[in-house]
Amino acid sequence: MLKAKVNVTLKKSILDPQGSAVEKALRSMDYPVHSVRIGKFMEVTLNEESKEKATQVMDEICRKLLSNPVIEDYTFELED
Amino acid sequence: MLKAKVNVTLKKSILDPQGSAVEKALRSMDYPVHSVRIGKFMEVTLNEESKEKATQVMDEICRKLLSNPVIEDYTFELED
Amino acid sequence: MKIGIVRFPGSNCEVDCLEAWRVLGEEPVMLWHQETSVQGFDLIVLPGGFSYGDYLRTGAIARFSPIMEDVIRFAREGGLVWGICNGFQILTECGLLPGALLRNAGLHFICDRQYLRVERNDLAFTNEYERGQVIQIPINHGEGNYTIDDRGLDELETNNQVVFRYVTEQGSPNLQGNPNGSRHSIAGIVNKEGNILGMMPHPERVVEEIVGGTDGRGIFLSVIKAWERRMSSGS
Amino acid sequence: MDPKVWREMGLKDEEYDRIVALLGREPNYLEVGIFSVMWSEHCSYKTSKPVLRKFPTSGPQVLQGPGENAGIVDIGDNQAVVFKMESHNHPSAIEPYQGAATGVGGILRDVFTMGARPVAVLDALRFGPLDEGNNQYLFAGVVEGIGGYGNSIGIPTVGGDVYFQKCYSGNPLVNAMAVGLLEHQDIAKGVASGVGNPVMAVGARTGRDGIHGATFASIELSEESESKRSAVQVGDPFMEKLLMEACLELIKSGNVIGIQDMGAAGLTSSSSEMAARGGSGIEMDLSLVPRRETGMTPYEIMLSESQERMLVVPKAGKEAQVEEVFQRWGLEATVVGRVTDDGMYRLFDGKEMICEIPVRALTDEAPEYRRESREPEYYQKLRGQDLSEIKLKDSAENILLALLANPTIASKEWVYKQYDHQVGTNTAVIPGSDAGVLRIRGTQKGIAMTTDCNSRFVYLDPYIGGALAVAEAAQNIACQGGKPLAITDCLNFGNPEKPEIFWQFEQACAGISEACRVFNTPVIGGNVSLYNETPESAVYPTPMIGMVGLVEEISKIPSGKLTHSGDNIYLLGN
Ligand SMILES: Nc1ncnc2c1ncn2[C@@H]1O[C@H](COP(=O)(O)OP(=O)(O)O)[C@@H](O)[C@H]1O
Repeated sequence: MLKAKVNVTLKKSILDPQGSAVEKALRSMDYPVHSVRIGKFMEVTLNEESKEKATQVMDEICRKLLSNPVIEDYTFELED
Repeated sequence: MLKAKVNVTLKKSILDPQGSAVEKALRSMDYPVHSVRIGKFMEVTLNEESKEKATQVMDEICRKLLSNPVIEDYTFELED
Repeated sequence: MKIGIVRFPGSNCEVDCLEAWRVLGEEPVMLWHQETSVQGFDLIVLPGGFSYGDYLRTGAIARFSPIMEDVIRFAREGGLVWGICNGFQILTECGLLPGALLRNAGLHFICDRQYLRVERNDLAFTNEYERGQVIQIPINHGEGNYTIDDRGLDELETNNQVVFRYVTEQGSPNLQGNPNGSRHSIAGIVNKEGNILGMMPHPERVVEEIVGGTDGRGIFLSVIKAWERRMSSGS
Repeated sequence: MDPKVWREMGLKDEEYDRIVALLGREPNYLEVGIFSVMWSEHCSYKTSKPVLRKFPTSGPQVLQGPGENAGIVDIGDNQAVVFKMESHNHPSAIEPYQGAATGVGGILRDVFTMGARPVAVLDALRFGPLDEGNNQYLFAGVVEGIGGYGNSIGIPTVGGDVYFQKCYSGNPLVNAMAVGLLEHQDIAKGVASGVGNPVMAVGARTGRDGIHGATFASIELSEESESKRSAVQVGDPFMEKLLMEACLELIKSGNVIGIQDMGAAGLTSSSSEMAARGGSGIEMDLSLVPRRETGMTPYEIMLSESQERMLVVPKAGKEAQVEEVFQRWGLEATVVGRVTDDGMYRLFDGKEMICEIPVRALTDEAPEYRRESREPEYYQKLRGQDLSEIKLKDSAENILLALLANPTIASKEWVYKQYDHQVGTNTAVIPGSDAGVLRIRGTQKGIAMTTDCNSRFVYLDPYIGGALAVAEAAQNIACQGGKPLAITDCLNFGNPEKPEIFWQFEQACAGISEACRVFNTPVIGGNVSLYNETPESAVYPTPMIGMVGLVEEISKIPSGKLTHSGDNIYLLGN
């Protein structure tokens, strides 16, 4: 089994209401916060031993299901 | 300014229905998926130059606001 | 009776609460989240809604509203605090009540009539109900799935802190009667002292027949009665 | 200028020539952009206007007909109901959750900008069959998006309808209707008047969202539209809730001359329409517009469709009061320009003037087309069919069961249980009946509301189908004890440049008009969504009707349920 860690983030120019709300809250609590962006973090464990194949699979499922390419970008990393 | 990348995950003992749903969907699409857990990924940019202070601040806001210790764990990393 | 309803940015049931109290003859005061004192109130209501959009986690940001510091003090000193839906979520976020509310097991938002069983009627909030009485109260939430660790759950049950449970029409707290996956079908709990109630269902939506029923009146009337008793006993 | 520029923005060559004639010179890039959105079908109604003019729009109950952000009808006791329906079809096809959510957000703004507190939302939805393509994904996403926005802002969704039909595969229809309540003296309008009065941008900051969304809504969906994805906007219901409370408070204060939502074509359409209605000119300095992103060009600022923004013209000298109200709700309010008296639309970037157009050129002078209309071949063919030759293929019992299992006919509980239909504690009849009914607090009255359209009927006979949509709405209102007052519509059709489609459009509107005359329900507002086509085909003509009726005595409304065994059942009508 291989484990992949996926970060899904909103594209730069897309509004992030969650991030802005948290940003404002932290500022009003007097933390030195410049900006906050909120996305998703996922851990996917694959029944797959080959790193190469796993990379392929992950790329596909990230594109197809885990992120919405219209508004989001993704990155992932395979763990050993 | 320093940027921190934060991962917030549900504690192991807590059921993750969203993760299970995605897991099922991926399996039904015939991907070799063993398990999926879904959490949050946040990018926080701080008006702060000292890494030490930034670490302190991040630890505090992760504990206080960004995660709920009853159900979640967090990790963060400062970027250069 | 002096009742305060806290209005957070994003609250949306505060007016419904106000109107429900009016139906039962009380005239509550709206408290803006930026106020800093709840001195002199007999009851503080944290209403439903989506405070701060419920972004990040439900109730997570509201808990840091200026008014909450004094609400926490008020609650710790024994003042009556009642959190409905988002209010319950805020109460768990600030640690006045144990546990947390997760996304519904079915992953969908649910708006529905729901049967509840009243588990105890010895509280300021429930004296007008019978113990074991089954009532119908609307639920309306996306994140009402109550969770707590095993030890915490044991403690809740041992201390008799579960006030309302989701049940079937016949009163069974089984899977079928549980809309959102809450542990032990928990719909509402109190703190050990019994002065802080948090519940996901919306009793303020059922105090008038024309909009769906009157099963929710019991809580409002209980609070009024408890207060009247306290007044007449002069304490 | 290179013809590619205006063509890519969706302007025809002859339209460009008309612009040059109106200005007496070549327009610059920004000006072309402004013309292109203002003259898009979505904003100018250039194809539909001649047809829409034939709708009956007046009546003693009508306080505001078409032409404002939403129509208004009187319900007595100094109270009035404001309502309007709008489409968000194309955005929902690309990003169902956000597309539907921002559809709800937009229609709510249209209602509270009139000074009314929104009290209900309805949603009329059309999808392709659930077992085909990504229709399930679209359906689930749209429903979640409507709930996500409405539930959060705290306006109950009390009705709507859902159909599944092949023709909507790849081009779903997502129409949202909002209903609001106000007292007569609080009616606000989208006008900019009074020389020297300030123009203020309030609410969310401007980002690069949905640039050219209005144009995008005016073309057919294709592979290419996938790449025009910057047209997707993300909704922020929390921001909208604050904006709504702040705007209602501001309007009550009496300091507002005019107010309008920045919807499709954002700052451009709101400012030019407000000036046109006021018979004024307007000038704005774009460097003053609060932005979310850095490095935005004037073009991007003017065409951005960032959500949750409004344009306000307060009385001169009241700027500080406006700012104070918005600040209390945690929002920004910024003076970005002022009203002038020379009928010109002028934009500045700091000191530099970057656009100068007569206001009327953007609005009244927009082109109008009389499209060719032709009866489609299928129409006579189908009419010639002998229905008596159609034989049942199965037993009546099996057919009944199959019908009941059809998603279009089956219970819609899965949909409306995801919507908060009770917040506000006024919902006397929840979804699942013929029409949603709200009581009006402090009175005996109620209002009933519904959306209807059987597009198969409209396809088979657009005239009769259009009339039937109104009739069905009226029946639904009547069954809940309401007297129909007026309608709003959302006219979803294919590409009107095809004569057969335009024929459907004309016929359906004529049918609607006739029915509205019969029921005495004038059309007080609406929306047109054309170009609902995929490469394969156009959708069925779908003129969605949203109707509101008055219930005189709320305590007497029938339940719509069979409650006692042994009761007689009657069939009324022919
Ligand atoms: N999209 C929707 N949103 C809210 N309510 C809906 C929706 N679709 C259907 N409903 C509710 O379900 C009722 C029944 O719907 P439907 O089965 O389509 O029957 P009808 O043809 O009588 O409208 C509607 O009148 C409405 O109250």
